[in-house]
Amino acid sequence: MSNKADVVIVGGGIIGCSIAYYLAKKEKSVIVLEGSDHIGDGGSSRNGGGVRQSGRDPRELPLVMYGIKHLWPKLSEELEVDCEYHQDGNLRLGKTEKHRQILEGLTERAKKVGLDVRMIDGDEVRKINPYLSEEVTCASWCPTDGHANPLTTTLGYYKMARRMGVRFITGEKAIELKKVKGKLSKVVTENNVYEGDTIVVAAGYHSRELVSTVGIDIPMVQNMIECLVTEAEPHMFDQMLGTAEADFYGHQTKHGSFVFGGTSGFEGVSKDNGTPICNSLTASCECRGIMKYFPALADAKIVRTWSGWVDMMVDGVPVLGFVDEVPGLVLAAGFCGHGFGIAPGAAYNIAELITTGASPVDMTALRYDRFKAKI
Amino acid sequence: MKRYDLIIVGAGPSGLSAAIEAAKRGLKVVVFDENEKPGGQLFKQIHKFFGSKEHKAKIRGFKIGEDLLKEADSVGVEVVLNATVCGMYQDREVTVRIGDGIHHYKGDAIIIATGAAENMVTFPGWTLPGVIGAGAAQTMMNLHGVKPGSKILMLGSGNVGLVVSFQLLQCGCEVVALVDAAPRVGGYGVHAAKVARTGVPFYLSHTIVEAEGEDHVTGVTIAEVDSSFKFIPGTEKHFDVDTICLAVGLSPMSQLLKMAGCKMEDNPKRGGQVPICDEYGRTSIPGVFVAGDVSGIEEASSAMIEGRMAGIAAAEYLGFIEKEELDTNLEELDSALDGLRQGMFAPKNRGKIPEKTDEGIDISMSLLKKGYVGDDEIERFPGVTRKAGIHPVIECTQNIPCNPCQDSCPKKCIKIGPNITALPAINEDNKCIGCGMCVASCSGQAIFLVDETYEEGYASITLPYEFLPLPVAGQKGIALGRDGKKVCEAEVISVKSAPAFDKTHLLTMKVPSEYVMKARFFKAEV
Amino acid sequence: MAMRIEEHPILGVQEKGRLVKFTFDGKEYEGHEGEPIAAALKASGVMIHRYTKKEHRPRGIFCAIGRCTDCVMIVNGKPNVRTCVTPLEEGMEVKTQYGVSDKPFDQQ
Amino acid sequence: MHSVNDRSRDIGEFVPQPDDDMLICRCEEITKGEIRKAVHDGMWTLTEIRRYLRTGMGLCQGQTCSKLVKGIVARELGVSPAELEPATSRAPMRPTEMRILANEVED
Repeated sequence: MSNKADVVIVGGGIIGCSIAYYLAKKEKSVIVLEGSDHIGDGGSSRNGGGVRQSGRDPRELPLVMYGIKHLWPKLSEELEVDCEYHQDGNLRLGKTEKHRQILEGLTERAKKVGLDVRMIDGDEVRKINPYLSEEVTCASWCPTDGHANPLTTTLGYYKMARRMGVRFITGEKAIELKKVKGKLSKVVTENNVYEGDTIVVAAGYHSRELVSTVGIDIPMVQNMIECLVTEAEPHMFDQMLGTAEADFYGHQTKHGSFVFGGTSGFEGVSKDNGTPICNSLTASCECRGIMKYFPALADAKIVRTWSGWVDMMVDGVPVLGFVDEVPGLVLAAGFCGHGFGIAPGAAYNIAELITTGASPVDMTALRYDRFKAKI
Repeated sequence: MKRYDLIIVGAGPSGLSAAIEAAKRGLKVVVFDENEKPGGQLFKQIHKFFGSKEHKAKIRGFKIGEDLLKEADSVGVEVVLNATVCGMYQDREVTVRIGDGIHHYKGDAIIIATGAAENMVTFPGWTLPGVIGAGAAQTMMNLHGVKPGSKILMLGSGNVGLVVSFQLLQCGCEVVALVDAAPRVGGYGVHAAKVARTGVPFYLSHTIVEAEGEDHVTGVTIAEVDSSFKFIPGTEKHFDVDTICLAVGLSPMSQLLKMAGCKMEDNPKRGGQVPICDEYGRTSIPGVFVAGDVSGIEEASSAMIEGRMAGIAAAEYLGFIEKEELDTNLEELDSALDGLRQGMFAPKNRGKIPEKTDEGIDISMSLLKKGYVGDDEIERFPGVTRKAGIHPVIECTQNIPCNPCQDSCPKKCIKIGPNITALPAINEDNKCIGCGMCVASCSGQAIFLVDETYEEGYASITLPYEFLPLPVAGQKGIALGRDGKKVCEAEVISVKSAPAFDKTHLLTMKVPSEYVMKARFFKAEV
Repeated sequence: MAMRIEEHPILGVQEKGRLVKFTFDGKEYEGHEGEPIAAALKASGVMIHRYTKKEHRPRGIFCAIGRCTDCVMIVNGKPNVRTCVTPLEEGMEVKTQYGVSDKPFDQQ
Repeated sequence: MHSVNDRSRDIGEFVPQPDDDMLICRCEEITKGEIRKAVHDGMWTLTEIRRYLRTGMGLCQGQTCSKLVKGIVARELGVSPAELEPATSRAPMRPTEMRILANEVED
């Protein structure tokens, strides 16, 4: 089988799979190379499932708004899988004055970009979600936010792209990019060489090491974040939840289980033994955090905890689009742990950019050439 | 954070054995077990163990468990029960749920001895209430004193299926059939024979077509399968049962090791996903050891030796003993383990079909296909002899690692020799005094005392009997053959019980002389 | 209580906790304190512990050692309690579990 | 492991089988047919099957079905079960109430 295609995508997570899908719809030939043994094995399968606009940086907000308006509503139908997309709003909760200030700042910035989001008080919060504790005094409320199932969505993109002829190869770790006559066209893996007119690097934190082989440095680090899930519980609420200080976030799934992500404060310094293994302190810390907001969940049983690496950019938003210095290279990485909800919008726009040279949403602010010293 | 020299997960045979050896060498040891009672599967194993003295042969499993616990206690091992190890993390840390709290502990060394979980098979109706694992049956009857059902079909003829079938009979359940898709009985022939002689029919090359019942099991249909395990139409057989018991193998419970990042492999010979480890249980993570079924499915006797090895290896790893001591200790244990891993059922012989015993005698095909040695086959084995007066008849026909019978005879009438898998033979030079010690000591319940000239026209047969109610002298009933079918009328002459027999009663019955080599079980007339 | 083993040929008469009363789906039952709820139910002939969420099929004891979680029921109002490893206490309210609720599906 | 696995390799068409409605994952009530279909939809690893269908994600966390699922997927792909990756395992080993997990005890 030929190792050449119009586009070679490095990274088989939701970003890689969804770009492949939208490119295949435009009748491009695509090869996706995934270094691990599984499709969507990184953050794509390990996140909390938020499909959120509120709380985002204005530079990336238009992309997720585009996705929520044009792509998410019909995604289950399109991918022939239940993405479990719910658009029942997002409550970002606060308990203290400091929280209120954080939330008000986020809300003001999002309003300027045209998002329907507003501050509400504790009583209104409990009208929307009666299970929240009295400690909650304020929240930002974005009714058009929601959540979905990251597992079925990621694998749904993969399934449909594969059905349309995209060649996916797992266990094929890219180790080097190679220019030919000044233009990037080759991806060297541990076993093979692949060629494409365009090379998309959507490999999360691994992107940094890979693009360094063509002299590009993406300013990112990796953080370990952790999630947990409960047994199925009777239905309680449909909103996506978060907190001002992002100490936990989550929702109740269609299955009835609650998926929560959270932090313990050790995220930036986690050791890597290759598994990745959770920190022994995090799940307990998350539970304490959740119970302060949701006392009713005290008896819900945790059945599973897991962790994943987040590709944290220096300025908190992903790096997207062509790189002038390396013709043929497209970056789609650094989603900073909130790459799931934005994936359809970002992927669609990148596919448009590759196929037409322009995208419906202006992604200039997310380009690689944005990185400048602070003074 | 609280730290121990050695943390052991699992208080079963291997975990407790490891704890004892390590504590004896000065380590501060804690053992966590999620169960309410320690001992792992030992407390469900009420039969006498095989092996030789060093393997605690002829002692019942639960008694071995009690002894291990006592020994662990005497050497200062801390055993924490109702303590679920929830996770194993980096730097040899475990989180343990005890009561309503989570505790964090670190061990300079950790031994994972979590044992095994049961495999399952699927068939229509397999999720109905009444379809249970063999382990569930054991737990219900032997730990909780509740019968798992009234009429039961057992699927699986490995040692677990055979042993549990016998236990079901012991607690008063009816076992309507013992079924296995394989063409041959998988477990020890002696275990099969003691089930078959009570009248349980064996259906080899058969499996379950369907469990019947709307809300719970009310019946089951089995059918014969061909060599590619496809049903042969027209061979269906129906049984009215309320319980179907599944004994189709075990898989190592190695999740904690995987979680912690140990290098694992899928090894069908070891029963599934196991850590990659050396013969003394050292895994890919320094200081993390394994012992028992978690590193490969065997049985409790070898698990105890593996546990001892891992405990000693951990002691050496932490500098409590020198390398020389380690080597000497391990050498002894190696030979003990080697002794168990011999014979027809040794791990190395799995999947092979022996045709002859080590002595060159043709294997009983009836035993493999029907669960009992045929009347026409039995006399070719060296333990089976005929003569006037009382003498033992040892119906031990496969090379298994076991020799308590040899030691039990005060007159040295039974010889096995240094190779404990050799078939027991009768030493014709010495005279049997009819004490019955061999009958009670045989873990396989395969020894009978026969007096061919008991009375004019009558012979007496003494057989091991572990059921209630205990028949009494003078009671009339019927004698069953090895196949569990009626042979003749029989009358109980005596029932002897003694502490030395350890709950195996010696039932002596009188049968017409011509049935002396056929009658092997007594059934009271009802 | 025909399912109880009064005397076992090897284990003898097993020690049990005192007899206590509990309810199963509102009806009064008796069992030994400290034995698993599942053992007390089994001794009383109860086979069905719950009905599954999707297919509404009955389930009961399967592994009896707390691993398979098939025997879960609503105990004292809490769903998904593994009855095979939860000790019986006096006055416990045990209910059949329908999905994750104590209400039959047609009332949910 | 990381062995190259080209997901466009031909594994043949999905052919219905009489026992496709057999329940395999008891907790999540996933059938053999669903698992076999998922393989033909490209879910070639146990991890992908689990994430796609929820096999082994229920209360028991795959303690009962993982070996069964492995056998079905291997047969469908025409490989030996040992070639498929081992089931994942995640803490906590048994379902644990949030209030208990939250209650860390010093001793």
